Order: sequence, then C-alpha cells, then structure tokens
Amino acid sequence: MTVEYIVFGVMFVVALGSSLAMLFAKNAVHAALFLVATQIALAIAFLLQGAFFVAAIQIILYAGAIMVLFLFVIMLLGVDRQEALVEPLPGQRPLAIGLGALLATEILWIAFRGLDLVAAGGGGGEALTGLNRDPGNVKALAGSLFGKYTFPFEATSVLLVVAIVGVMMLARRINALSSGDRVAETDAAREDLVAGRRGAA
Amino acid sequence: MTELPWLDVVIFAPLAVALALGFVPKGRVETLRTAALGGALFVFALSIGMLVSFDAGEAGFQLGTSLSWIPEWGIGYVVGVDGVSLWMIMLTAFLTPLSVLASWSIVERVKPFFIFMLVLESALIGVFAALDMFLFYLFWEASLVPMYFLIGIWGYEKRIYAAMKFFLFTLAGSLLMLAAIIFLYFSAAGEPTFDYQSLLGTPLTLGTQRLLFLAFFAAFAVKVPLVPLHTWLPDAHTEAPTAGSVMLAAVLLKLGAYGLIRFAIPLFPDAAREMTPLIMTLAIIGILYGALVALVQKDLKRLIAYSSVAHLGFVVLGIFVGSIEGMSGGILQMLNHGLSTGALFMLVGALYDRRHTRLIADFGGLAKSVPVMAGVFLLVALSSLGLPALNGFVGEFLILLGMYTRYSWWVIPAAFGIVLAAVYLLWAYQRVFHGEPATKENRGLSDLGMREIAMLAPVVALIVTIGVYPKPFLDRINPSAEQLVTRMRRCSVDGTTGASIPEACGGGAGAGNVAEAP
Amino acid sequence: MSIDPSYYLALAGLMFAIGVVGTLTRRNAIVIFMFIELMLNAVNLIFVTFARMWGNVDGQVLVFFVLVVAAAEAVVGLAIILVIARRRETSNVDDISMLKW
Amino acid sequence: MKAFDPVLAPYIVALPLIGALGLLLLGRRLRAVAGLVASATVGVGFVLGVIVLVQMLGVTEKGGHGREAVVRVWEWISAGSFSVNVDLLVDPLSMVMVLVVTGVGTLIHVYSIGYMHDDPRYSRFFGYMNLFVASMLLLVLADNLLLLYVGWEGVGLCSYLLIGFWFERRAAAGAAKKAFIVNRVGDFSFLIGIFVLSVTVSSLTVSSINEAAGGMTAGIATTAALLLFGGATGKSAQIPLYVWLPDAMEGPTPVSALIHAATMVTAGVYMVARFSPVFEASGGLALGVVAWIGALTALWAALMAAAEYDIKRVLAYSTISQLGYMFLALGVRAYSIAIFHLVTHAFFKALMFLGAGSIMHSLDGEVDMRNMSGLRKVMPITAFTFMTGWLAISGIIPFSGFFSKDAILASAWHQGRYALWAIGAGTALLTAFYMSRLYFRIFEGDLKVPEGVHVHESPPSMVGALIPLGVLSVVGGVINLPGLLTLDHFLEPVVGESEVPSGFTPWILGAIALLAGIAGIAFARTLYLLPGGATRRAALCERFKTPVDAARNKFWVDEIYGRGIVLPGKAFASFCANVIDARLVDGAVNGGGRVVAGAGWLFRRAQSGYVRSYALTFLFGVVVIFSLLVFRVAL
Repeated sequence: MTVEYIVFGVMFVVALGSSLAMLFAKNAVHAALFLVATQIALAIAFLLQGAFFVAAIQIILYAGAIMVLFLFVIMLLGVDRQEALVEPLPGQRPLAIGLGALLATEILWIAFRGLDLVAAGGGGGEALTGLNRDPGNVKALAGSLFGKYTFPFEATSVLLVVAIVGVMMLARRINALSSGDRVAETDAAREDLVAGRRGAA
Repeated sequence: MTELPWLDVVIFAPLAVALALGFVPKGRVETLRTAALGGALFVFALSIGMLVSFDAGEAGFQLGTSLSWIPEWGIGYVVGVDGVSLWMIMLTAFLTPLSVLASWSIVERVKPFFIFMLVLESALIGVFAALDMFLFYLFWEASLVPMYFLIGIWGYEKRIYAAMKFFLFTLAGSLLMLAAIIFLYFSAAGEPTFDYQSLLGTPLTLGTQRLLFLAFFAAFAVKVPLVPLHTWLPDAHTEAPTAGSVMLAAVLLKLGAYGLIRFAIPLFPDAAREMTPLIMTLAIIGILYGALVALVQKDLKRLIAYSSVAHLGFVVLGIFVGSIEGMSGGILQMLNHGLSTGALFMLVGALYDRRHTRLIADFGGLAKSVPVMAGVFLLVALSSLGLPALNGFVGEFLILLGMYTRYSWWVIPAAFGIVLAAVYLLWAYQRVFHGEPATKENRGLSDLGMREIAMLAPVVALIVTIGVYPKPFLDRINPSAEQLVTRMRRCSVDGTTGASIPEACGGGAGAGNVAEAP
Repeated sequence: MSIDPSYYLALAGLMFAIGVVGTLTRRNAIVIFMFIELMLNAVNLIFVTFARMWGNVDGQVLVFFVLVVAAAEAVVGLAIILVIARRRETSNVDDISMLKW
Repeated sequence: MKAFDPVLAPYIVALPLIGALGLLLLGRRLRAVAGLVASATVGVGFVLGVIVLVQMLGVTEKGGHGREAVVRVWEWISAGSFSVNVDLLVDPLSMVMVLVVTGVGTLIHVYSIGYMHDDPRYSRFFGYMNLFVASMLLLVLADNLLLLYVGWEGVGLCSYLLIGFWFERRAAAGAAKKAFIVNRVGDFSFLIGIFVLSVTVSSLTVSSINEAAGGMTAGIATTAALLLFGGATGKSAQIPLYVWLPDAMEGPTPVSALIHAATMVTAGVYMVARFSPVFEASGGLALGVVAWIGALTALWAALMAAAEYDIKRVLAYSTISQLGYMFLALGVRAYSIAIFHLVTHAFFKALMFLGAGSIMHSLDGEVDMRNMSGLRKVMPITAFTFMTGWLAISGIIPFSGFFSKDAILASAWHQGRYALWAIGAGTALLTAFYMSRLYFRIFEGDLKVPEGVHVHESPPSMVGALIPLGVLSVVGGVINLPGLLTLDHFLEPVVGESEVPSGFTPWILGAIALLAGIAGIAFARTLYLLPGGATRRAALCERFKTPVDAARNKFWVDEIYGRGIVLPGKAFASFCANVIDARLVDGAVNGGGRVVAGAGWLFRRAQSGYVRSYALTFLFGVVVIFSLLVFRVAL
C-alpha cells in the first residue's frame, strides 16, 4: 500500500509538474519533452489503476510515435523559433486563465464532492482486479473491443485511412509546389499556381 | 372510358415544357420564344380540357389524384380542384401564354427567362391544386424562386432591392405558416397527417385556432397584400419585367386570397369568425389607402400596383363577410383583378417598350398617336374601376352586396373606394392619353402591333364576357362558395368555448339562407 | 484499499485545465497542438479511472478510440501546420487570420 | 284578347349597340357611311318603338292595366340568394322615354352628320353616340335596379367619352374626368341605395320594389329614397353635384344637345318617377327633399345663367334649372307632369342646343354672345327655330313649355307648397329673362360677327333636324293639354294619377305663369333690345354689384369644392404616399433591414480570424454549460 502511495505521489508530481512546465517552456522542443514526461507519468497512473495494456500503448504510441512526429515537425520548421512574450490579443491571457481556473475548480469539486452522482457504484476496483486476473487485461480488452465495440472500431479504421489519404494529398501538394516555385508569396500567386496546375492536369 | 388525369397533366406540363426548353441552344432566340409560347398555349389547351370535365354543380373537390408520397410522415401527393381553384388555375394557364407574348422585348438571357416563366406556372398551378399541406407549402415556396429571379435578373433599375424585399416579405410570412402547418400535422385527429381534407376535422380549441390562424394569416396577408404589409408590392410590381408584373398581380397576389379561402378560414373557422371585424377593417383601410396612394403616384406602374392593394382589399372583404354573395363575388373578383390588372400591366409594358419610361409626366396626348392602345387602355381601366357591364362590376357589386347583408353600414367606406378608383384611374388616363402630345417622342409612337393585339384581345374579350354574361363563371363558383361559407359560419369548437364567439353557433345570423352542409 | 479515484480525477482535471490555458495562451501552432494532446491525455486518465470505478474495461476501450483520434488529428494537423509554415513562413496562429469576413 | 308581348323591345336596344360596336371596332373603314349607319340604327329603333307603342295602345284593359310586359333576355348574375337577370320592362313610362330618346336621338344623329363632317374621328363619334343611345335605352327599359344601374353608368361613360371627344384640349379632358367623377359620387349613393333595397326587398325588379314599398318602414323607405335621389343629383345635375354639367359643354354641341339636355340628364327624373312608390313610402321627408332641392337648383342655376356669356353654358345652366323644375314636380307628386316637362324640355332644349351648334358651326366655334349680334338676317332658319325654343322655355302660350311648366307650378300650388310655387314662379320670370337676353343678343340688333368669319346658314342636314324640333317645341304641349291630360292617363298605371287643381284656380295660376314669362321678356327687351339698354345694364350692374359678381363667378362653388375637397384630398393622399408609406411602413421595413445589417456589422467584429479568440469563446461556452451541469448537481 505504501508503495502505491509513493508511486502515486511521484507520478502526481511529475505529471502536474511537467504539464505546468510545458506552459512556461519557451522552446517548443522543451515543451515536447515535458509532454513526453507527462505521458510517461500518466502511463504509470494507468498501471496503478490496472490498465496494463493501455499503459503500454500510452508509452509506445503516444510517447513514442506521436511525440516523435511532433519533434520531427518542430525540427523541420526550425528549432530556434521563440514565441514573443507579448500577448497581442487583449484580455486573452487573463480570460483564459480565469476560465481555466474556473473549469479546474468545477472539475475538482466534482472529483471530491459530486463523485457519487457521477458514478453510482458498480463493482469497483475489485471487479477490475478480478477481470485482470481471470481472462487477463488484454483478453478482456480484446473481448470488449472486438465484441461490443466492433463497429466503432471499424469506424476508427476508416478514420485513419481517411487521415492518411488526406495527409498524403497535403504532402503531395507541398512537393508539387516545392518542385516549382517553392514559396508562393501572395495569395494571388498561389491562385495562379493552382490554376496552372489545374490547366496542366 | 378512362379520363385523362387533367389536373396532374396541367400541373406538370409546364415543367415538361420548361425541361424541353432546356435542350434548345440558348442562341436560338426565335425558337425559344416560339417554343415557350407554343408550350404555354398547349398547357392552356389542357386546362380547357380540365374545365370541360369539371362538373359545375358539384361543390367538393374534383379531378383529384391521391398518391402516397412519404407515408412515414403522412405526406401525400393529393390534388383536386373545386370552384375556387378551378378559376385560379384557368387564370394562370390563360395568362402565361399572354405573358410570354408580352416578353418579346426580352433580349438578354432569353432561355432562362422562359424556363423560369414555365416553372412559375407549374408552381402556381400546383399551389392552387394541392390538397396536402406539405405539397401546398412546397409549391408555395417553389413559386417564390422563379419570381425572385424574374424580378432580380430582368427587372428595371432597382430590381435587386425589389426582389430582395419581395422574397423576404413573403418568406417571413410563410415561415410562420410552416410552423403552423407542422403544429397542425401533430394535432391531427388520429395519425399525424398533412392531408388537407383529414385536417379539416382537427379538433382545436379556440385559443389554438387563434394562434394558428394568425400564423396562416401572416403568410397570406403579406401575399394579398393587406395594409400595412403591402410595401413589397409596389416595388416588386414596378421593377419586375412586364411578364413578371402580370404574373405577380394576376396570380401571385391571388395565392394569398386563395390561401385565406382554402386554408385559413376552413381550418380555423371560429378564429376566422372572431377576427373578421379586424380583418375587414384592414381590408377597408387597404381599399381607401391604396386608392389614395395610387392617386399621387408619378410612376404608372406604381399606380397600378397600388390599385391592386385597393382591389385585393375588396377581395378580402368578400371572403370574410361570411355571405355567399360576398364569397362568390370575392372569388370572381380574384379572377377579374387578374384580368384587368394583368392587361393594365401589359399595356404599360407596351408603353415602356415604346417610350422607355414609366413616368406619367413623360406622357401626354397619346390618344392621338396610339388610338387603339388608348381605347384598350380605357376599357381595361374602366373594368378596373368597376364600370357595370364589365367584369369588375360584377365582383365588386356582389362583394358589397354580401357585405351589406351582414355588416350594413361598413359598406359605405368600402364603396367609397369605387369613387376613388375612378378618380385615380381617370386622372392618370387623362395625363397619359389626353391633351396635345407635348413631345416629339409622344407624337411619333406606333400603335399596337399584331402581337400586342393578340395578347390583349383575349383579355379584353373575357373582361366583356364576364361583365355581360358571368353565369358560366358563377355557376361553377357558387357551390364551392356556399360550402365554404357554411363551414365558416358553423361552430366547430364545443359549446363552452364557442359561447364566447360573437354570433357563432346560433345558426344563421344575417341573411341566413345558408343550408347546413349535408 | 488502493488510492481514492478522486485524486486521479483531480489530477486529470488540473491537467485538462492546464491544457486549456496553454491552448489559449500559446501562439506556436505546434505547441498548441501539444496542449491539445495534453487535454486528450487528461481525458484518457479519466476514462481509465472510471473503468476502475465501474469495474470493467469499457473505459479502457475508449482510451483506444481517443488514441486513434488523437493520432489522426496529430497527423493531419501537423501536416497542415507544415503546409502553412511553408507558404507563410510562420507557425504562429495569430499570423494566420485570413479566414474572416 | 291577346296579351301584350313586345318581342321587338330587345332590338330597340340591340340595334344601336350593334351600331356602336361596328363603328368602334371597324372604325375608319366605315367612315363614309358612319353617320348614316348610326342614324339608321336609332331611327329604326324609333320605328320599332312606335310599333311597340301601337301594340301597347291596342291593349285596352280597364284602367290601362295589362300594358306592361317583361322581356327576359338572359340570366345575368346569381350568387347565394341574390339573382338578377337582363330583363326589359316595357310599360307606358318606359315607352315614353324610349320614344323621346330615339326620336330626339335620331334628329341629333342626322344633325351630327353635317356638324361633325370634317372631324377626323367622325366614325368614332357616331360609335360613341350609338353606344350612348343603347345605354340610355337600357336604362329606361331596365326591369331591375341593377340593370338600370348598368345603363346609368353606361350613359355616364358615354358622357365621359363624348365630353372628352376633343381630348387634345385640356379643358375638354378635364371636364370629361370631372363629369365622370362627380357622377361617380352620386352613383356611390345610388349603389348603396341599391343595397338597401336589395336587402329589404330581396329582389331588385321594379315591380317587386314598388310593391314592397308600401310595406317598408318610413325609415328604410326614406333612406333608400334619399340614397337613390343622391344618385339622381349626380346624373341630373342638381345641387350639390351640378358642377360638372356647365363644364360638360366642352363636348361637341350635338352631344350637349342629346346627352346634356334632352336625355341623359333626365335619367334621374325618370328614375325617381319609376320608383315613386318608394319615395311615397318615406312619408314626405324624401319627397320634400326632392322638391326643395329641385326648386333651389332651378333658382340657383337660373341666376348663374343670367350672368353667363358663353351661349352653351347659358343653355347648360338653363338645363340644370329646368331639371330642377322636374324634380320640383316629382317632389310634389306630380310624376306624370315631371315626365311631361321632361318631354317638352327635350324638344326645346335639344332644339336650342342644336341652334347654338348651328351658330358655332357658322362662326368657327365662337361661343361668346358678346362677339355676335343680328344673326337673324344671315341665319334665318336657325333664328326662327331658336325663337320657338326661346318662347317655349319662357312659358309663352301656346308653346309646349307653357303647358308643362304651368302644370308643375299648379301642382305645387295644389299641394299647398306655396313657397315652392313662389320660387318656381320667380324662376320662370328669371328664365324668360335670361333666355330673352340670349336670343336678343345673338339674333337681334345689327349684324356683328368675329373678324374674318364668313357667316352662312348651316347645311341642310343640320337645319333639317332643327325644323322638326322647332315644330315639336311649338306643338309638344298637345300631348298633355289641360283638360285632356292624354299623357297623364297614359302614365297612370305606372306612376298613379296626378292631382290637378280644378275650378278657377288653374286659370289664375296659368295667367300668373304667363305673366312672369312676359315680364321676363319685357325686362330683357329694355336691357338688350331697346336703345339705351347698355347704359341701363351698366347702371343695374353697378347697383347690384355684389350679387352680379357672385353670379358671374358661379358663386365660387367650383373653387369651394376645389379648396375644400380636392386640395385636402390630394394633400392627404400625398401624405399617405410620402409619409405613411415611404417613411412609416417602408421605414419600418427598411429599418428592420438596417438593424439586421447593423447587427451583422457589429457581430462580424467577433469574426476576427484569430483562432485563439474563437477557442476562448468556445471555452466560455463550455464553462457555462459545465457550470450549469455542476450547479444542477450541487444545488
């Protein structure tokens, strides 16, 4: 039990701390790294709650694949870009912080005071532990995913395919543009380019 | 022997012609015109067939077709005609070829123009024939679109403003009606349905009736138009091309009056009865106000447009007085107004083609240079101001008589409108046609050509015919009018709510020879 | 007895709020994206926590879907950012304000 | 005995109608024969009328009954309980009118052949004239009030068309419009009268209205009668709606003769006589109004006539005045006498108008009597026939006018309406004066014509029409000589017996009337014929400056109507159009549009293009909804 508390404590501090650090990191690379840290911490939180498989893919997919993609893009655009500190939109910052705080307060209130209204019981942690033991976490998950949620699962595959195709299209345009006039300065020039391409096609 | 489904054919034939026009190359203007004219004439011939197979003595709906369309929602394709819609359809089918003839001066975008004309005809006939609320609303809104484009593309200087105004006014009204239709759909007795004849039996409390009636009334009052919802009309009429003005004045305005007759009153008779004094007041104000404003117009088309406000005031009076004479007169007057005002717009269009102006001040002494046109104009103007032995008189007289039988002294301000009609029409006539032609342009005008005579002669013939021998028309109108009035005067809500309605439920107040419907 | 779910939820809530604030205050499009990912992560945590509370794996399944959506979003979003950056030489969202009246 | 069945009656109306349609549609192609065709249709109508009359006289049932018949032509309007047909009523009253209309009409048509000979719209003129005759015949033959109204408005229309026949002249166009509109005001009243009767009687036929009249309450009968009379004041140019008739003289002179003297303007008289039971049923009030309006109009118009210089306008005022006499007769229940005066007046007034036309024809349209004199020497026939008319209207025995006018005055006296009688007698004097003034100034004295005018007697077709009318003016009185009362007896089944004073009184009354006429002529003679007349005139005018001025200015009635009704009406109309419509209603509409546009202008500021602003708004919405959820749970 104590170990769990300690692990939880560390996880809590790391997750929250890195999130906050993200907020103040000037460099995008730093922010990305802090995000990775947060995600690893979250993976531990998943483990603590008996979601083993999810914890694994959290690290592999999120911290691994997606964050690498982020870093890749950051590198592609230039690492050394810094954000200006001045906020150009009036009232944006205080309003955002204020509303964010309000939102956090409300969520906290629910977490500590209104939870019984959100979750009306069920088996609780013991039931999950039982499930994790009997068919095993992955098997239980698979059963649910491919049984009850087959259709949504297939739908997500469509989503992914669409996303892939879309990205390919976007990328192709970049290539087509890069091969000719790399950067179209004005909208008009861009229009011309597009028109020219249509004509060629 | 199986009869041709005349009504359905008449509804969709113009659409078919429009479709066929779509295949004519747009450069072949002559072909387009001839084809459009031929198509419109063909539709008119079909409508004659419909008229012949119509049984004059029958009050209910005839020549009907009833098909299930979207059964899940109780929507059907239900059409049929009675004595009211019959003449409205005839009027539409009659005036479309004439409007096409009046559009020879259209030289730009000829093809879409005629397509829009024919689509408009189809939609208008559909409105008059539809007996399913959904179908009705569909046609109702469909008629708006071609008209919008006719004004907006082929109109005069301020056409965009006018088209927008026309569209927004009518749309604002009809959206309220849509809400009411949907409400009605859900409150139908039994299965929710859009079928008009089933909806007639819908039990509604007086309070509901009142709200629904007002919603319907809003749509129809804009279209009629009743003061103070009329200001779209002078703009739309003035800016529309000749054919557009003709169709607007002759048929589109009738949609409002027709809607009142067909839907607002029969569906909510108690509310209609309750609001009669209010509506009659509005109608009388419309008669006097329209006439007064027409008096001082500088633009000939605007003048005629305002005269429509006054005339439609008479129609609404006739519809609401709740006597058979009034109802028959109102229905006949719808037809009459369509003919006379349509002809007036054709004539002004012909004048515009010659002089490229519509301002009264620019004319003068035209009777000398264009005597035939002056004669026809005078005849039509006289019909419009209700000269006996011409059509306008028969309708106006029946309306006022029907009004007198039930609301005796209200007739005085209404009848005074007839005096004012003489004032503004004759004054305008004097300024346009009388006197010595002041300018060179006015002296050298050419008189009506064969095409123009061909488009005016049928109207003039009908104007005289209805005035001298209205029997064939009234014979077909009367049974339906009687049925409508019976329904309007019968109490439909139960005794407790009905007790508060003035002169309801007692049976036969006023000139009570209304037979209870069997 | 393991740790009360409320704490997990509290953590998720705070992270979500941080994500919101970050999204609204940062101007670099990539960073904004990262904050969106942060919010998604917070939601994932909530799902997992609820899965434990209910004693089934449905919540965990939902994390899958979130993941997929997040992945797709990241891919498409980053591609768009790339295109924009190549066209307009910027990844500052305030510089991309052409889409208005 | 065979029943009276006037099958020819519809053709009397149809013939001129066909003539009118033919002439108006075929127009110039018929120019050569237009006058002949038109005259022929009316002339044949007259012959048919005579045939029908003979048939009618052949029916000798007791008391003259059985002399009326209804000819159904077709069913006209029917809706609900209301129905009217196109039916013609042939009875003694309508036949008298038919004969006057067609008879005088034929002569005037013939006259017009010469008068209008050079007009470019020659055939159209005859088309209109024929249409007028048809409408008038429909009016007098109508069996129901509505059909009568058709004729009533029809003649009004023809009057409009013919007054405005020379529409190039502004005055003519204006006068035409004025005539139509003033008549419309009267018709408005008439129409409401029709409604009242229609609802009360639930039928509009003459017989049912007159039968039901006895059972009407006095209130209804009075209302109906006065409303009908309101129509008559318009058509027959009585106070207060007489203003159109003097202006109507802008039309061609034959028109003035036929429409504005002989026939159309008497429609009101005919109508009142036709519905006399309704007027009777009103218990005196309506008849009193009719009588007083008639008497006052007679006097009022005579005063204006005495101050007028335009020949045709003098005749127009005289017509108004004589119509006043007819209404006076109607008002004292002497219906047949009114019709009698109507007939004689038709003869002599048509005659004088045609005479005036003859003068204008030879003087190039000159109408101011100050610019001419002594025409008797060059236009003997015109002068002689005009003289018969002058003596007839002045009430000189044995000319026709004497008998009819005397009968009216005698009836007024007999009814004990001495005030009316006095006005009538005074007007008789005035009439004799102004007509003598007209005659003396034009025909007597030294020859004087406008410069450059070649004076000549008019062509045969014109004087040919004058002569029969002159004869009729002289002998017209025979149709109702005192003691014989032919017309009275003939009309009795329709309008009832006229009560004629008996004994010595009528002789005295007749003598007074005659004396009034002679006095008027004598007075005019001293002023216009005898040497030194001009100075005496000047002195008289000086002495009665105010009344003479007033009469010369027609008592400013036109101005009063103009300032009091037309101008405020126009101002109000402008107010409606420019303020209510353009500002208020359209202002609201456009205002609505502007509000929407303004709101759009305002709200588009929110559409800044900054994604983060959108996101902030989005967050705001999220927080609001979330708060709502939380608070619902918490509270």
